[in-house]
Amino acid sequence: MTNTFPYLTALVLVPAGAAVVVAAIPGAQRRVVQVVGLISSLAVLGIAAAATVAFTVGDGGYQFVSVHPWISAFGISWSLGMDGISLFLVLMTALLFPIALGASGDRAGDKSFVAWILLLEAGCIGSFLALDLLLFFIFFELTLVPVYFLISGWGHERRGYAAGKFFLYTLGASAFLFVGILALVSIHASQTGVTTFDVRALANTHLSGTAGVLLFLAFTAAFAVKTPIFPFHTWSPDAYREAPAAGSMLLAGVMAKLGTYGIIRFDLALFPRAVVTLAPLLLTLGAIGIIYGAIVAAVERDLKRLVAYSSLAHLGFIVIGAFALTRESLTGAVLQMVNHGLYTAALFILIAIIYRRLGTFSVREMRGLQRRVPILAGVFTVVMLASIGVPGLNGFVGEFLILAGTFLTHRWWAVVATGGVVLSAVYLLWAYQQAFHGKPKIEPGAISDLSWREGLVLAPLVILIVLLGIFPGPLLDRIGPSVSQVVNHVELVAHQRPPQVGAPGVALRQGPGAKP
Amino acid sequence: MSISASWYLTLAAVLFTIGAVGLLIRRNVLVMFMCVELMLNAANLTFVTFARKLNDIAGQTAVFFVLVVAAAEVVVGLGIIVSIYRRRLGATADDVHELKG
Amino acid sequence: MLRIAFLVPLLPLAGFVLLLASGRKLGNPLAGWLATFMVAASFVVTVIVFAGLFRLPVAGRSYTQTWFTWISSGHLHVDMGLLIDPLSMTMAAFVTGVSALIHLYSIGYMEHDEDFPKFFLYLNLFVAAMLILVLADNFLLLFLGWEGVGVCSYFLIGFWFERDSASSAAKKAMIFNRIGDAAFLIALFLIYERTGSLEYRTVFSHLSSVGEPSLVAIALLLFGGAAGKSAQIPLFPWLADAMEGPTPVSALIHAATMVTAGVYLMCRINPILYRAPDAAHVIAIVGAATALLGATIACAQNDIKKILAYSTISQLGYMFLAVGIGAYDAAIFLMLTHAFYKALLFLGAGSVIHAMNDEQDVKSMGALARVMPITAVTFLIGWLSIGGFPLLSGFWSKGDILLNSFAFSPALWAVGAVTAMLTAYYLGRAYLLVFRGEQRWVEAKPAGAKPKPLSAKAKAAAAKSSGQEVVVAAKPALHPHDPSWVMSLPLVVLGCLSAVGGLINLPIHPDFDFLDRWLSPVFASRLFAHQWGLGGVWTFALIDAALALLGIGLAVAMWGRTSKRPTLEPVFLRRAWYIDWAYDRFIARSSTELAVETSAVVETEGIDGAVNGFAFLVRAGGRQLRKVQTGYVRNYALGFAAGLVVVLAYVLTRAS
Amino acid sequence: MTNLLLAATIPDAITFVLAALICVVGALGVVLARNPVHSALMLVMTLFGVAVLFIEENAQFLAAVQVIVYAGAIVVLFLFVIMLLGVDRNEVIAKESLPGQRPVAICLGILALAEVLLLAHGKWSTGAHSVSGTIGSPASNVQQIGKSIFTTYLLAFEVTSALLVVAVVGAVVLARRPRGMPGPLEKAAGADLDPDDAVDAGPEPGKAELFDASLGDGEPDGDRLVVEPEGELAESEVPSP
Repeated sequence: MTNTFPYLTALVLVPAGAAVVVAAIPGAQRRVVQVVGLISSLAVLGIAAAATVAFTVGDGGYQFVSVHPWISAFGISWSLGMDGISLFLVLMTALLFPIALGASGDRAGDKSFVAWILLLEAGCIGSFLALDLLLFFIFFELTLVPVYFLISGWGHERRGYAAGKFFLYTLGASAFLFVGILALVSIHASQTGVTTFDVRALANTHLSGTAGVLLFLAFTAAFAVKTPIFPFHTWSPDAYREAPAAGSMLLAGVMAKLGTYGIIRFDLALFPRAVVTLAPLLLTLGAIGIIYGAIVAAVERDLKRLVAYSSLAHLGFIVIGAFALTRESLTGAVLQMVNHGLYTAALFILIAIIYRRLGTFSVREMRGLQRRVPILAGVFTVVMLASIGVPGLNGFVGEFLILAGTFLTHRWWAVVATGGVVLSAVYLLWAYQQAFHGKPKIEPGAISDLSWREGLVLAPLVILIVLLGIFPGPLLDRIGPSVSQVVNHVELVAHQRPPQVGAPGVALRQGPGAKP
Repeated sequence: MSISASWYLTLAAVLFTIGAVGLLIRRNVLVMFMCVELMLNAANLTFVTFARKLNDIAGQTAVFFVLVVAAAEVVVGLGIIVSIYRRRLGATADDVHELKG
Repeated sequence: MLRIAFLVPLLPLAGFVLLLASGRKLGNPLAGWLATFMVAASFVVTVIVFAGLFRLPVAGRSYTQTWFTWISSGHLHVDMGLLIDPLSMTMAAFVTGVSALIHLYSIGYMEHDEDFPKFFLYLNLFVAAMLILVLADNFLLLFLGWEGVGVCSYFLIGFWFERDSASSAAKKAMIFNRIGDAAFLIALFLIYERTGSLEYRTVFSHLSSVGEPSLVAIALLLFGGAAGKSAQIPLFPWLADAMEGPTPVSALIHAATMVTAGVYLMCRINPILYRAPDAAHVIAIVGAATALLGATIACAQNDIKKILAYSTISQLGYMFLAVGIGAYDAAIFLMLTHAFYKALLFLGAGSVIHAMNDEQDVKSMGALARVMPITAVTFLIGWLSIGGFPLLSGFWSKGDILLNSFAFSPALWAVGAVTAMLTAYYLGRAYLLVFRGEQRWVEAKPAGAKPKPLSAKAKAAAAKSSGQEVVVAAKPALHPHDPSWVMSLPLVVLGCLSAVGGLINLPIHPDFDFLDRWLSPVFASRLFAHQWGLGGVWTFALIDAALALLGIGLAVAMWGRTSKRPTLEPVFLRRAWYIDWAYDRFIARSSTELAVETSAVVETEGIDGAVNGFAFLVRAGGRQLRKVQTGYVRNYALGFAAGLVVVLAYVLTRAS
Repeated sequence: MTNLLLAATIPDAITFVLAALICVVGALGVVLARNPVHSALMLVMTLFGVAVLFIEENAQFLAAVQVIVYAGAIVVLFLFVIMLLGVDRNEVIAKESLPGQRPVAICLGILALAEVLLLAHGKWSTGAHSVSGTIGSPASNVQQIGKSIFTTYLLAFEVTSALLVVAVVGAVVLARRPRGMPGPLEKAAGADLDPDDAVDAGPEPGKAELFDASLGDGEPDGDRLVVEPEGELAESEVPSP
């Protein structure tokens, strides 16, 4: 734990600083903007990779913790920490941002575009790392602004509507989170006399049943909209559809994980009893989301909206995994967050590549693409199969762990969710057939296959999709201990009553690597 | 023995009300301004009365400041009126409603 | 020697990777030879491992090779590892063997296809997945292979993706398989919940602590998965459509190997079936029903590949019947022989289709034996073998099943017997229509030679239908001939195997039933094997032979000379009992309508409508509130005054 | 209450009653006079009444200031503006353009007055004594106020001076006519330029047009009122609907 290099602070500040630098470059220097943006995002990836290497396997607690007092009067601090749950989310985020810049083509020379992207990266990484609730909230909200401008500035036809809907919907839901945070802190302060926003301390707050449930609902409202969980999802098809390629892949790949991450990090840690009480509700919503998203996706003609609805279904799996409260399901949920980020990002990039060639997202206007762009079709197939959950590719491992774990505690939900496995094949195969099979509409030579640059952007994703499907061990080894701590904490608090008030660090300090 | 404070305050209340009603029912901007002056005077009277009643010179000091502010207000207000009139001949308060929602 | 077992699935996988990297550069036919070589090498390795296993003492014939940990979380621990035991090696041997032959055949069959390298890419991947399926040492890895072959099947059925029918058939196959897979997955969850593991050995050793209802559920759910993969009732319709794929694919995937994976799975879980007899009975009944259903439909089909497809469904039903009654080794025996003769029949059909320029309608063929002798002879062997002609392989394998099913339940035997007779009949019909009878196609003139005229009957028929003189040019002229050696060689080899394949398990003497003894460590005492006396065996052999001859005779009597007997091809059979139609009408179409409605009503009007409705309310409220902003300063002042009155009233209430 | 009034000395009571009458009559006059000039004169009357009351309450300095500043300066300013703009015409008081404005206003006024008087019945004078100096001290009223202003309220006093400066500058800026812009009387006389038309003739109807009131170096474009905006102290004009 005695690291000299402040990995986490650097992870947040480097992209934020780079955003400022990019904003200061004269707009005409497109090449410079492009290079600075790409290099700084790659630097973040490097730092994240270094942190992953330095990460101690087997320790489920927070590592590289960095705490600096900020507003000490209210116990607010710049408090960052990384554990097995956030580690790979950060790594995935750091990977997807340079890819997003690489997939944006000429836009990567637009200085405001690049600056917003980098600011978004800072916000996302900060959200994954923050241990201070207020700091988390700030980062959580900070992500909205860049996305709003990315959609409204570089989006497609109905960008204004989509951007506004996205912003207002998520911002409105976040209000509940803010109130919840303040209420929780004040309850904690009235019990201990200490005003703090530190999630580790707040986890020991004793909440009455009603208060716990209300706070849980307040927190979950924000996370449910952000994720999105059925029925709070309708901003997402519009936002995903209208956002530029980088925006869509970051929205679905990274930002959706802010919601599910919030559920795992904060809901489970802060309100274990409410979680146990309300788990059936959230499990039901997750299961409905799986089936419902698949059904709606099955009739969607627009590829981007289709992926949006399929995301709804896949995120439903993650929600189920989180609330089933078993080690397997929770590990699967965390893993699936990473997996979903990878293959959804790849899907959006592929759709953008098709759009660049055909100028449409509608599968009706594509036909027989496999004949004209075989390599693109092959990559699309692999990514699609990962999304369907074919074993050997990454989507399966997470899905299987989630379902197997959920089956242990909530059998029928798992059975219903398994039905989603069938449905996901239906809509994706249907879309693939419409777009890639049949007699080609386009003349030979009218469109080109993947360029080397597009291939370079897609390669890391495809490689990871295959690799993580066969060899997910390194991830599971690091996620496992942290997940065990969360599950232990929930079990400990939820099943003891009356709970011991003020026992410092009871739950979060337990686990394989903890001191006695 | 002088008149009890209640009388002064009652008078101030009456003056204030007259000023307020005048402000509400007159359309001429200048007259509305005068009504504001009436209300300010009512307030001043109250200040002075309480200064006497509570035996505290601060009430009178406050009146001094009110006078200054009133003077400044009249100056700016009349400036605005002049520039409105320059554009709209014979404008009343009802003619200026550009901020209609 | 067992250590090299990892090469068995790895060689085809390496072939896949090589072709992926450089398939286009290798081109036609080098890519095909590379793929064939890899599978053949895998076959050689399999034989070596097989021999190594054979040299071990009977009780010790099981060897686990663990590669690395695949998934480990909570109590769940799944390895990537192989289980080498008699059952898996039997499967691996015939999978690699038949695959190698079909790869070889494909080099000839696909020679004109522009996606030649891609075909072999998929084929190699398929073989690798199939080998992982049979060699896996745990359920999850088996599932990986299971899905892998499903995906390859999807690719290969849709290989000619520019045809809409092929593309739809591929999708249909995948979706039907996914339905079965969902059941499979739930079975895996249940196994994990009850036993805490997914590894065969651990699971089977914990079975005594699992209640019978759970075991029945597990067995039936796994059978659900098997029914999807092996095209059993109710998930069979996809297999007939799957014939849209190239014929070698039909031979390899949809006849010999992949579709038998379900049977393999059922044999693999024999300890579970043994403890869940109710589930086993269900499997037996479904198997028998499918066998009969497939056979009846096959009687009325005109597409040569569809005949074979329904025949496959029927034969698979037979295997499940055997599994259900506990005669696992009989099931495996039939699986092996079926792989030989059905692959043979498909490849023969492929040769015919190839020769006839992609014509698949048997009614447009006829009298091909004259120009395609090798194909005709091998096809004949296949027919007689599957029909149960005495001493050919099908006679022994089918006889084994019928023997045991009679001891188990005479009703099941009766269904099986009728099916056996029908099998001999419908393939006879196919053989006769294709290779015998009158010629219903136009032969191209060999250079300088006179065109061979149509036979008189066909001429008359054609004249009757068109009402004028025969229009020779109406059908493209053909020049059918036996294929090149790469295609003929597999036919001959498979023909020989079909003829003598029964030798591996002759019931006439305990020394000859090699397969039974070889598989005995896997099934042990759980096997259902009624010990008939020698007299019983002979009686059944005679009955079987009689049934086969009856079917053959019927076929010859009915179809020997004519191709038109509408009464024998009722519409409901030609349309497969309307089951496909019912699926389409009542499930596919109504669920599509449901989805459209959901999207339009629930999503757009309901959920999104609520969101937009809320936004509309806010906007409408704002529009109303706007009116408060009159712009009249005196109105605002009135508001002040009202506020003053209210505040004073409040102070008043507080003061008094 | 009557006895309280009577309890005072007779001259005090007479002074108060007279001054109060003057105030109220003046106030009513301000509100009810149709001519703004009359209103202004009535305002002077009220201010005098209030000044008398100030003297009565020992606020001699304020009384003097009241007369000098209010009556002498502010009201004169009013009159000056009235005369300058030529709006000394009678206003039609009988007609009220805003529906309901008048009755509601009167009702609210009566209500507010009643409430204040009701409150008066309770506790008029609450509050604590401050330490800023007592009225009863031997020093004169002017001395007391001066001491208070220049010690306790020094900061407020200084800020007030800044306020006055700003007000003066503001008034100058606001009232100054941009170069080339006709005064209201000229416009009325010329009648060739209706203000609304002028606005409609602007480059983009509906968009706010800006005057440069301070420099006005934008070239007047014919009769158009539009001047290039300089972004300084500017006033927007929006066409009235």
